[in-house]
Amino acid sequence: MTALLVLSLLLAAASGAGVVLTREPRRQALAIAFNGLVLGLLFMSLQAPDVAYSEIAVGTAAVPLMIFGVLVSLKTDRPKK
Amino acid sequence: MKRRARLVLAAVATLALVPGLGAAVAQLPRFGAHPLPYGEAINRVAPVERHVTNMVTAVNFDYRGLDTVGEEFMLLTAVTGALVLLRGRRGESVTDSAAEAPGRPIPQRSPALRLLCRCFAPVLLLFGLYVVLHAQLTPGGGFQGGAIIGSGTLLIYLGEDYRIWRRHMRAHLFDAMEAVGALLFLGAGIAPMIAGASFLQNILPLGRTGSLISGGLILIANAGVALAVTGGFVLLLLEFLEETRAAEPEDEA
Amino acid sequence: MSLLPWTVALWLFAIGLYGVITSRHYVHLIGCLTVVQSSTYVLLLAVGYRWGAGAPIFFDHPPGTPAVDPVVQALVLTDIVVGATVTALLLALALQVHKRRGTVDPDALRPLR
Amino acid sequence: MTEILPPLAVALPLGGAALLLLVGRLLPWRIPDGFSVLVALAVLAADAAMAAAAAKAPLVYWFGGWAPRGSLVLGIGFVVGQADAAVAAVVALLFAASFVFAWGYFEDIRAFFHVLMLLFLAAMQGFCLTHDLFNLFVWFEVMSVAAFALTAYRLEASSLEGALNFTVTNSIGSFLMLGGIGFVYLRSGTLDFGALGRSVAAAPHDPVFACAFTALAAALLIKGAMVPFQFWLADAHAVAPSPVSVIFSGAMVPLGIFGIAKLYWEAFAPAPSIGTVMQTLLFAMGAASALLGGLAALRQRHLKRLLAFSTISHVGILLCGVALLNPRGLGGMLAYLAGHALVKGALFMIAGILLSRLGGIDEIGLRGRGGEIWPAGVALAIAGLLLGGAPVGLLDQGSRLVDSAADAAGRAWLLPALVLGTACTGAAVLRAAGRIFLGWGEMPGEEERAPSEQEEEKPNRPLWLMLLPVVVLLALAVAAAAASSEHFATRLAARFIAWDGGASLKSLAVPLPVPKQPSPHPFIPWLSLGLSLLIAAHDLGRSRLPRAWLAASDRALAPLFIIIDRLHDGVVGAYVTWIVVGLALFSVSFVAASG
Repeated sequence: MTALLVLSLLLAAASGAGVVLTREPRRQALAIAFNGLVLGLLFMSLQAPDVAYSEIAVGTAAVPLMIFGVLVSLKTDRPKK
Repeated sequence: MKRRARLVLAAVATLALVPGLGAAVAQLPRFGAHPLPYGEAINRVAPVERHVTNMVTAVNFDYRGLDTVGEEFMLLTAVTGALVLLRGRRGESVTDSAAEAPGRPIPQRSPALRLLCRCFAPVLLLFGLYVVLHAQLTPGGGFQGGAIIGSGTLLIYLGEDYRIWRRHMRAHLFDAMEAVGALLFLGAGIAPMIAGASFLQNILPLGRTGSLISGGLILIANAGVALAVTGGFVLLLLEFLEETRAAEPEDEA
Repeated sequence: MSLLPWTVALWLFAIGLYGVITSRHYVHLIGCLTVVQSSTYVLLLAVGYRWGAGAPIFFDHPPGTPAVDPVVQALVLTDIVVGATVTALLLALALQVHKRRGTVDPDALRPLR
Repeated sequence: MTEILPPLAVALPLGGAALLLLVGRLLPWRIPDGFSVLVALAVLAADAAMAAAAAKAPLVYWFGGWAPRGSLVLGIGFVVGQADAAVAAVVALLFAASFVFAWGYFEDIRAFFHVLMLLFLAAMQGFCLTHDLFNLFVWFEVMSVAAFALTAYRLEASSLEGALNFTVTNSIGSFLMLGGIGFVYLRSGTLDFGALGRSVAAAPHDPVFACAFTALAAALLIKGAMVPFQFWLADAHAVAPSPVSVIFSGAMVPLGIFGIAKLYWEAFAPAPSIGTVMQTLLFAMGAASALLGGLAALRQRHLKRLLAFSTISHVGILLCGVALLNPRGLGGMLAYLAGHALVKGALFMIAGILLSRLGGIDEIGLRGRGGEIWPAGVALAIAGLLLGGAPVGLLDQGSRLVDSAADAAGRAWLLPALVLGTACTGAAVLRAAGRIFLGWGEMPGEEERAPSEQEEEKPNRPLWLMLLPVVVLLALAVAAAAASSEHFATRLAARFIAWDGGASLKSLAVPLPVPKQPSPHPFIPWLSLGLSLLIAAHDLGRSRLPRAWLAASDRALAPLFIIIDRLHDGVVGAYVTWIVVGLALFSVSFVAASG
């Protein structure tokens, strides 16, 4: 097993746990973005560049952006009841 | 159930899972050294039969094209669902102009940032187009390219301001783009049936391997996906960002 | 050693579920779901891996060069779309729930009471 | 001509949805309604034509023209047996009825409701017809995503929370299914059911297949809402708009169980340990669901929530029919599935009539207020009698088939669960009918403490238009059960078992003849009907019963109801915990089955 593959697998395990254990949503969004990058690296080392691009576009850009949008809205929004 | 009770129950259940799962894991084939008949067959036949060099694209748009049809319509479903959920309260009327949050200052962009974004946005757009167009040759395709273009439009937001971004991002346009993309892909499926072939069966010339115009019907399917994904992603981002600006809810029950 | 990829996939599944079970904030819970889902990416791509093989793209290499399985990669692409769509829907739901109930603590939310 | 129908059943509603999305804003008000009805009817016609054409052999369609080369399957195939087409036709019929019922109700400027419903229909068609594991997942997921959005359509607090619970639990189901697909691919290197069946037959004792089956079956059982995966259902079905609940309860949940039948018979049947687990664990889950759903239904006052629990009970009977692993049980399941879809669809429509005409759904709150819409009350009572086991109609035929198959398989102990579950669901509906339309039952029992909510739907439709689909569905549920249809259902099942698995690789086994066999317990319908009338009468006549008896019976039953209520507490973390427990049950049974 190549060192890169082992390393990126371990990194993915750690950053996934990091996403779960980061309980504060704003910081978690950053953790998700980082996790997306790590997964992108892992997929590259698994010889799946197509998937790596998608994961980076979705996991690192689109999902954290949506989460940030929601978090901003949660903050500014005062419910009536 | 309280959180602690849930954890205890989940822990007990996980322990009970171990023997069965362990037996299966012990029998798993060795990583990276077991037969892959399906994938190998594709790697063998697709370059000859489809004149493409990216096998993932061949699988996505041709051999297992129906999965991608389902996938595109899944995106359509989710975007429509999110629109129902997010627009429900604001109503349709505000979607073409920026909603305002009273008392929210509009931050001024520094000229440097503006310049950076103005330079970078076209580059990203071009890169997205490149990724779309080279689907059959190199890594990438309609989905990846569409996602890049869709997210790239955010640079306008970052560099200019929200109003300008909204002015350029007409929701109707992207609605139509999404629907037309999906219809194009579906049409690529149905058109061969009219010609007497199967759904999504290639009836176009395949072109020369390695050229930009190769792969036959794959090109059309890919274009449909690119349109649908770009439209869908822009709409999603649009709606979520609109939420951050939405005025105080007045019309709630 | 060759068990590592399977272990990582199982680990991600388990830790994600742990997060879902214990979460106190719906947005956090949605983040944990993405971790559960990432375990399926890892599993599928690991299934299609082949020692010493390259990417299934014969642009620079001639066809016939050993390559990993392209089918699982196509499956994972669909999988990623599933992830993005479900996340978007969940976030929209959480946002609307907050507007109605004023909280996003999963333990405080009960439909019909 | 029939050979081009399989893709059309999916492509028609997909194209319709995309078209509506494109031009929906330009269309005058009722056109999307009419268009959707037409599309659903066209799909129904295609399904019916396929069911007729598949009598000799299943229709096999290869997308992209990628027919298998030898035993190597390169593309995706639809294999349409008679049973698949029949189930798809029931689904399409239910959609057509629901579109008629919802006529004018969803005056959405963009016809979003119709777009989502058509996508939902397309996904279910694909799910029924496909013969490829990953393609099954794709349609399963489109179905889920459409359902998530439709649940929350009303944007009320409770519907949003119900949708959240639904989305989280069912997404975990999807991820489990993907995991199962990973294991399948790892071991067999194929996704086609036929090829997969061959590779299971080559390694029938492989624990990796057991692991894959666990993940796939758990995903389908979450969708099928079986104990202990059932928690999300009551939350979601109670709060969705009634035309959507019609589809949820009538079609979506039963399809989860049909998916299990597909999975087993088309791929995993050669593995003995999987068969054992089906016959023990899944059978027990079905029986437990039949009982729990019935008891919980009896304890509800919110009519849609009541119906949701009764769905759990009926789908439990479906699962028992499948888990018997023989043509008679499966035939019973098919008949019961059709009957359930028709009757439950009609019931949710009646709930919708109450919502729009009386402005409420709470059984106690509506007591005696149903007089002006008495035809709906008659329909509710008829549907209640059918649920309670009246000896007419498809439900009766299905449950008798399942019972005789269970008896032949030495599992006669299913009978009490079957009778009690049936009786409780019937009694609950009859009680609601008596209370709302006749004003009986002024003294409520345990159900008074059940959760409820004020809710209404737009009163913009004439009563006859809403009653029309109800009458059609109920009439079909009774009339479709002619004397020959029992034989028809078992023959469908026998062909499903013998044919569908190998059809993609052109190997069709000879279907076993299923001998006619009189029901071993001819008294069942009368027993369960009598029991449900008795329970309903008891609950409605509480004010005339002796105090001491009421106190004693309440004290005896209250703990049971309280436990059921506590378990369905609406907390998503707990629901997910139960999913882990369900997986553990699978693991333990596999260890027991193999060791």
